[in-house]
This record gives sequence, C-alpha cells and structure tokens, in this order.
Amino acid sequence: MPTYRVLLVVSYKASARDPEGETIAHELRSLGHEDVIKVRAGKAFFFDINAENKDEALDKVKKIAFETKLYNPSVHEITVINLA
Amino acid sequence: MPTYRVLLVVSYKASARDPEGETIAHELRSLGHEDVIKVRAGKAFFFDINAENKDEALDKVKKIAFETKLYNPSVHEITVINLA
Amino acid sequence: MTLSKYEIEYAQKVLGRKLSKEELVLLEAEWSEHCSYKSTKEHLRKLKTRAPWVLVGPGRDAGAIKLFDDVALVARIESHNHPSAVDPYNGAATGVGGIVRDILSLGAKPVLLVDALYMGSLKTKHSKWLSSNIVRGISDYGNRLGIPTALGLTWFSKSYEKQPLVNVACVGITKPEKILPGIVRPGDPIILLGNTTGRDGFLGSSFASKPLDEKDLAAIQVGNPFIEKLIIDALLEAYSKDLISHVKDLGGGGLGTAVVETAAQNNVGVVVHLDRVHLREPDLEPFEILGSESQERMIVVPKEKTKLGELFEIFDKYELEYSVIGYFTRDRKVRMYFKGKVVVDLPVELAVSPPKVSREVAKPSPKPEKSLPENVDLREAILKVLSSPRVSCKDVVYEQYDWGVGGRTVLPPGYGDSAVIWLRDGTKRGFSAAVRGNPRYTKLDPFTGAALSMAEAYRRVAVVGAVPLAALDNINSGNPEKPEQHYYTVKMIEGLAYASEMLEVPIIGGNVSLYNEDERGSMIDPVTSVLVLGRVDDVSKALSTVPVGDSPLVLIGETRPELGGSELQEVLLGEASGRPPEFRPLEEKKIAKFAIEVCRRDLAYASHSISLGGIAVAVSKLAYKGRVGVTLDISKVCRCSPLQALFSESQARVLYEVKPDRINEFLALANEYGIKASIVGYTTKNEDTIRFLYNDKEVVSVDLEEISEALNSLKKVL
Amino acid sequence: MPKVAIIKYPGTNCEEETLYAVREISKLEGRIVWHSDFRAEDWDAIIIPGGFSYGDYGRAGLIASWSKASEEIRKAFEEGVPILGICNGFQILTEIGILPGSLLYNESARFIARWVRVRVHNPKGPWLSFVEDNEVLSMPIAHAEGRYYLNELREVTAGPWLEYLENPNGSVGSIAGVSSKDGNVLGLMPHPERASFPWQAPRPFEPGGRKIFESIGYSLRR
Ligand SMILES: Nc1ncnc2c1ncn2[C@@H]1O[C@H](COP(=O)(O)OP(=O)(O)O)[C@@H](O)[C@H]1O
Ligand SMILES: [Mg+2]
Repeated sequence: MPTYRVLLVVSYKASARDPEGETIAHELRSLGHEDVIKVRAGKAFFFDINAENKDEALDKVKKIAFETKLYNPSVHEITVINLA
Repeated sequence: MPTYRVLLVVSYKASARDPEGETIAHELRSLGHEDVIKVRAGKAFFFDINAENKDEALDKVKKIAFETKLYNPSVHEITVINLA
Repeated sequence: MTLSKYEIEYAQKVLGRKLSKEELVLLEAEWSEHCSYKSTKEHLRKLKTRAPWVLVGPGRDAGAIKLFDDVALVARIESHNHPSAVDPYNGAATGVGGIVRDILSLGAKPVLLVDALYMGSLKTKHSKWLSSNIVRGISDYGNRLGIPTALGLTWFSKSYEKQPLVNVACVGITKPEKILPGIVRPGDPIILLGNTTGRDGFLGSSFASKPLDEKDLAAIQVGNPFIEKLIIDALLEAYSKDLISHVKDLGGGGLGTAVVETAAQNNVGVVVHLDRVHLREPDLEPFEILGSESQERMIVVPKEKTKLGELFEIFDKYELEYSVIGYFTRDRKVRMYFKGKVVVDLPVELAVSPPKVSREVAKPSPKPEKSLPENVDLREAILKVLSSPRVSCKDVVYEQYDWGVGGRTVLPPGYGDSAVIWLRDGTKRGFSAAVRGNPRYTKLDPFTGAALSMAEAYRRVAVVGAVPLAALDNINSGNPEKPEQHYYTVKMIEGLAYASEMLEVPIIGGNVSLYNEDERGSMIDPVTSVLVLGRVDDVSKALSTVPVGDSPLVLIGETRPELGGSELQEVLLGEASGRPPEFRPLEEKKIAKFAIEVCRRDLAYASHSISLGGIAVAVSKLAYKGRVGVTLDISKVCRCSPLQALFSESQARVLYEVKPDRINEFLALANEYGIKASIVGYTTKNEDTIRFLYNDKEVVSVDLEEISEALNSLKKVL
Repeated sequence: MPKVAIIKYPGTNCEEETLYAVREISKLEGRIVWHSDFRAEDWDAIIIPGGFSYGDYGRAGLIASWSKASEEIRKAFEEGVPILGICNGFQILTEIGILPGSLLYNESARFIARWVRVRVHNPKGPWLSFVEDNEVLSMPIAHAEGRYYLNELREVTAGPWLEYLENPNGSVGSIAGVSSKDGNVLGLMPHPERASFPWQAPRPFEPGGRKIFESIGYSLRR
C-alpha cells in the first residue's frame, strides 16, 4: 500500500472563542500588520499513512481523529488536507 | 481589498525532534492503527488576511511569519497553504 | 428550560402580567438550583457558621476569617461538574477561572488553588480522555494565573465514568480592613470589566441544574486565562489605590444574576442598559446579553466617581475592555433597557425568592458487609492496595500544576499532609490547607462520610502544626426531585453540621452540586469535599512526610477493626460494603491539639495522617518518600488480626517518625493529652525494605523497589 | 544603593517573589517595571522573571520579544548591565537573541513542576560569583517549554552553564541554563527565587537559588 501525507488541523469551532488566535491577531495588528483580519490557532498533525488511495488516506485520518478523540466534536472542528 | 484565508503550520525540524508526534504515532499504532507510519505535530494558524490576490496573501503570511519569528528557522519548518 | 410551569404562573400572578422573554431568562437563572439553593437552603441553615474570627460567613462570593490581627484569609469552593463532563478541558479550566474571580470579589489576592477531582476508572478510553483533559485544563488555566495549585485530591471510581466531579477552591489573602464589604449605594455606577459578552455559555447555570444531556452543548465555553490574569493584576492595582468599593464575578446566570444579587444584598434597585455592554457579536439580542455566561467578566463599582479616570487608566494599561452599563437606584426594582425599551421590570425581591419547593427524602436500604476472603496473602494485599489508582502517587497530576509560583509554597504536593503557604511578608507566618472527600464512605453512610471528610482535613491541617480555623464544603450529589437521591444530600449536610459543631470549626462557605446523574438517571457516588484552613505561626516548623531514618515510629490513636468501606475491601472484593469507620470527634480534637504541640516543640522528623489503606499505606509512603528502610511490628498496632491492623481505616490516627532524642518527651506529651501512643517500629537509613513483624517475628517483607513500582502505577495509565 | 529592574509583561507572574529575594537576600533596591516603561539607562541590573507573558501564545516568550522593551534590553546588554532571565525570562532572552539556543516543548509534551538538582559549570560573572565550579544547587522547575536545543553545544559549554543531574525535559546536553561568555547574562529554567529561604526547600533539598541572589548583591555593591 502506498503512503500518503495528510494534514489534520484541530481548532475551536467558529462559535467558540479562541484566546490564542485572538491575542496573536491583536498583537500582530499593533505591530503594524493591519492586513491581518483574524487569526485562529489550532493544533496540526501531519500523518504519514498507508492507504489504497488519496481519498482513503483522508478518510482514515478523519476516522482515527474521531475514534481516538484527537479532538472533541462538541467544541472543535477539524480541517483535513491531502498533501501528497 | 479582498480577504483570503491562509493556513500556516509551524512544526519542528527533524533535527529538533518531535516527541509529541512520536508519542501520538506510537499510541495510535498500539491502539491498532497500524497504517499510521509517522505523525508530526505542530501549531496551526489560520490567517484571514487582506491582499490583492491569492498569491499575495500567501506571500504576506510567509513574510509576517518570518519577520515576527512566528517560526524560528533554526528549529522550525513551515507549511503554508492557500485555503480560499 | 428548568423553570417550571408553576414557577412561571407564580411570577405572573405576583406581577399581574405576563413575563417578557428577558424576564423569563432572568428568573430561569435566578431560580435555578445553582443560584437559589432552593432544595437545600433549609438544610444548610443547620451548619455552624459563626466564630469570633469569622469575618464573612456564607452568602457572599467568598468567606473570610481573621488569620492574624493584620491578615485575613478569604476562601471559596465550587464545582464545575456538568461542564467538565462535556468538555473536560475547558470545563475544568473555566471552573478555576470562576473560583479565582470569587476571591477577587472580596478584595483579596489569590494565593492558593485547590482541586478535588473524582474521575472514572481509567479503564475506558472515555474516562482516560476525561481525566487527562480535566488535569490539562486546570494546568493550562491555573498555571497562567500565577496562583499555585499546591493541594488537591484525586479519586477514581467507575461511578464517575461519564460524569466526573471537578471541585475547585481558591484561597486569598488581604488585610481584614481591606475586605470589600459588598456595599453599594443608590447612584453608584456599574462598570462591566473584561471579556466581551457573546453567545458562548448562554445560561450555563440552569444547565447545571438538570441532569446531563448531550443536547446542552451550546453552553460550552473556552477559557481565556490570559485575560483573567490581566483582570487579577488590574484589580489588585486598583485595590491598592483604594479605587473600588464593590466587585462581583459574573458567574452562573451572568450579568442578570450579578446585578440582581448585589441589589438584593443592599436593599436597593438597579438599572442596566443592555445595549451598552461590549459585545463579541454585534447582533446579540437583549435576552442573550442578559443570560450570557461568557467567562472572565466582572462588575466593578468605583469608590469615588471623581476617580473614575484613574481607574480607567489602570484598565487601559492592561488593555482590558470595559463599559459603564448602569447604576444602582433607591427603588428596589431591577429594570433593564435595550435601545430605550424596557425589557425587564421586576421587584428585586421577587427575582431572588423562588416559590418554595418541597423535596422528599427516602432512605435506601443498607447493604450488609461482605466478608473478605480467608487466607489473604499480606504481601499481595499490600502491593494491590498501593497500586490502586486512589492510593498511588499523584505526581502525574500535580507535577502538571505550577505548585510553587509565588514562592510561598512550603510543603508542596507530595511532601506533606496538607499544603503550607508562607505569607512572605517579612515573618515566618503562614496558613495551611487540606482537602478531603471519600465517596466510598459517603455512599455507605452519607452522614458519617461527610463528617469524616471534615475530620480528615481537620486532622491533616493540625498534623503540619496548624490551628484549624474554618472549613468550606462542596456537596456533590444526585437529583433532588428523587427522594432516594435527595436523602444523601440532606444526610451529608447533617453530617457536616454535626462535625463542624463538634470540632468547633465554623463553615464559612460551600457549594451544592445536584443532578449528578449519568445518562440513565442513576446517581454518581455522592461525596462532600471539605477544605479546612488553619493558622501557622512558624512555617519553618511544618512537619513533612519525608522521614530521616534511624528513628522510632510511633502510632498515635486507637486502631479498631474497621474495614467497612476500606480500600482493602474495594481492591479485594471490587466493591465496598458495611459501615465506614466511626467519626470520633473527641479523639480527633485531642489528637489535633497534640499534633500542633508536637510541631511547636519540634519533636518529630516526619508524620503521616492515616486514612486510605490504613497503616500499611502510611508506612509505605513514608518509606518511599524518605528512601529509608522500615521495621513495623503489627502486633503493636492493635489487638486484632494482621489484616485488620494493617488496613483498618480507623480515623483519628497519625504515624510519626519521632526524633530519637525526643522520644520520651513525645510519649510523655501523648500521655498528658490522654492519647494512646505506641512505638510500632523504626526507620533505618541506607536500607531498602519494609519488614513487617508479628510479635518480633518477620511475617512479610517488601522491597522499596516493589513499593515504588506499585506507588507509581498511576503514571502508566494517566 | 544599586537598583535592579524586574521587568513585567502582561502575563508575567513571578515578579513579586523575585523582588522579595532581591530585597531580602541581595539587599538591593528593586522595582517592578512595566515592559513599555522600561528604559535601559536607569538600572544597574535587570531581571526578567518567570510567568506566561502573553499567555505563552504562539510560543513561550515570542510575543514578549515583540515589545519595545527588547531594544532597551539589548542596549543594556551591550553596555554590560548584568541580566538574569528566569524561566519565561530565559525564553524571552533566547527569543530576543541575547542568549543562544531555543526552548522547545518538553519531551513529555506536558508542563512539569518539580524539584531538581543542577550542576554549575565554569561559574563566572555577577550572578554566580559565590558558586563554585561543579557545585550542585537544588531549585524547582515549572515549565512546559524548557527543552533546551542548540546545534553546536560547544558555543555554550565553553562558558558558564547549568546541567540537570536528572534531565526532566529532554534538553540537549541536559542543559538547564546558559550564559554569555563573561557570565554577565544568565538564563536558566529553574527558579532561584523559589529556593532562597530554608523553608522553601522540602527535605532533602536545599535552597540553592539563594546563592544567585547573594552573588548579585555582592557583585553590585562591591
Ligand atoms: N488533583 C490534585 N491536585 C493537586 N495536588 C494533588 C491532587 N491530588 C493529589 N494531590 C496531592 O498529592 C499528594 C498525595 O495525595 P494523596 O494521594 O491524597 O495521598 P496522601 O494520603 O499521601 O496525602 C498530596 O500532597 C495532595 O495534595
Ligand atoms: Mg463564581
């Protein structure tokens, strides 16, 4: 089976606050980076995972993330991206 | 100027080791997810940023990350992805 | 919504009109169990709350005592059980945030955080996830505040698999005359300070007043410890400049509750312009602004209106947001406006007086004590008990907490029977705190269980040399609408009342958390956490649990064959039964007085109060901590079987490592206090076994290495 | 009397006990200075105390390094003013680039607070003048990002540096603290201000941080 690289990002849902992102955005703007409208922070995990194809790799990561509680669906959202 | 969303991921270079990723990969495998070859952990920042176009948005984020040292080139590597 | 149809009708009858949506939200919060204590108020009156040194009793955001003539101690305990079941990380974190703001509300500087955690078996993925995230939540939030979490309690049982209990407490210091009296006058402006108000956490307090239901996720909120730290620093700076007359945390019920309670306590009215509140989302509706429980917000009432500029300068320095949202009035009404329109117009009195509810109690039938198997292997029993997650070392937990920030921590977690905090004021004065709770005892006998929580904390405070002065309690139990569950709540309160009366320790605050049921409606094991605070005259004399070696071991107190509800029982039979150990207040008092004197005269090197797992655990932990060998003669402990001698959880007992040259003085002192003292063994430097004798003959010996392995078993699962 | 600035950022939380040690042990005049008010020329020594400046967001010490105070600290550094960075202060000094290396997330990926012992190598300069070579000091640590990392270790081990006897966080070379070659700038993860009075140290530890405050007091008054 080939190995794929999948990026999983866990961040707070849009309806929740995100103290880290809010603080960074605020400080960046006061440093003069006024184009920065918003920052949301999160945790990233690069997975190298064996799968039949790209789509399966993505699905596997999603499933693992859910089953092993890498995120809490009641507060977090995830972004999953195929990298290679 | 339109607003673009850019994802910046900061992770440790191989030379600096990534104990968190190693631990997660190890745990996932011992839970039976043997397809997981490797995990690298990092910090993610979703930027909503004003720019003329997608490419400029990406460049702006890279520049901010470099200038403000959101990553430290001697220990970190970055991944920058245009989302929308 | 938890407001009953009857309650709505009652309010409308009093008013002679229909309630507005905003009024419904206000009453929903005010009349919830969380804010009104409607099921427990009449019982809580039984608690002893007075003593000459009590400065503020129950009723305010926190209680206070006079520690020294020039030092007041302010304290409060609270649960965050329901939020922690759904989002353990933020649930526990925001629990810490709330309790710290309560201490600030009395004008004090927070100097100690305490957590009492009751979590699942650690055998399922879910309970592991809950436990590790609860600890991480407290760590990430508490550490950022610069307040040491130097004391706690960690319990595991499958009863808490899905509904953990997270009790947190905070202790602060100030000068007695600097305690904010909570007084406001008509005309005083109200400033809302801190975080923006958003939809997050809408009506979390009524969420805590009903059983766990997965649909309640809207109440989840993310804590922001960074803002909280700025609020702490800003308020302390404003207090030092005498700029503030009243502060209140926006806790359960949000803005509505905070202003209404302040008005009620002062017999005044209040006007609030909801459209002046600084918001997170611009489109918030008035009822949402009113009921939002967004974290890290407080109302502040300035001392002099002419010095508002100075106050705002401080808030600006810390880049904190604030808005002036209203003022207090003479007319004892709560009126709220939104864009010029009246949305709330209620008598304050009505808002704080829900109609009476009547709650029945029914006593469940007791379970007979199951007998232990015959021929229990002592060695195996010792190692099994030591490796139980409840007994084994909690360093995986407390090493994630910054227990030393402030430079005041004298006995860090793991080094003493209670925490000792130095005032760091040019003297050696300080205070001590201990927290205890035992769900097994309480489930078998809620009255005795609650009394023993208090007795154990009381004893532990005394053992480090502190004079116990006050207690706070956190009652965790089931659904008050179910008589066989409400029984436990009522009995625990009665047990506390009895213990506080008998031990002469006033209760200066507490918290009741009801509706702790799992998804099938069965009650978690009820428990009362009790925090006891004591005065330390010289922190350098505080007795640790680290022995030196080559010294006699003396057991203080009477060992009886009390194995009901014991750790041994649970470890061997998988379940506790029978009666828990007896609460013996007179013995506890004598021992406390004795223990204080032992420290004052510096007679001992180390000590450990005996509780969970009996003398077997106490002696193993001493040996482990000091890396010394121990010889203990079981036959000198009591005239009962070796199993009973080693594992009985009889209360009112302490094990001491006495300084060899002071042993006679120590024994004479015990004699003088009318306390049983037996030399049961001795410690040995450079040895690495614990040898248990019976009538001078060795019956079992365990290597320190095995002990250490057993005591470190929690690390492998958490 | 020589004056010591203790710089406070939003989120700094060890400034008071540090000030207490400066006054009681160093017998120096100390003051807590808000980062944006800090000016290099007013002070004889600088301490950046521990805490969570800006919540440790992004990375410990990162956002604090954006403060205007950084330029002033650099100015003081160039003028040879003694500088001590404790825990978050150490992280900030590496972020500003005054001390080499980086402090990465602990190997356990958890916050760790415990008593440790460190061995002092090549002591030199105003912060270690009372410490002997190879002397072992006990102090508590309390950090999440304390794993010291540097490619070329010789850069720091030639000068004064601190070594954990039992590496708690995975630091390369068990490094607990590093220093400028002349010892004028010292950064360390353990907290000397929490180990300055006998009753702060539980058996079997000793209050090892006391020597650092005694040293600077002696060095400045001399
Ligand atoms: N959740 C916790 N938070 C902080 N400290 C804790 C926590 N749980 C236990 N501790 C600390 O761990 C130490 C050991 O506690 P415990 O397991 O009750 O055993 P012991 O009976 O030996 O005191 C105590 O110092 C206690 O304060
Ligand atoms: Mg509160």
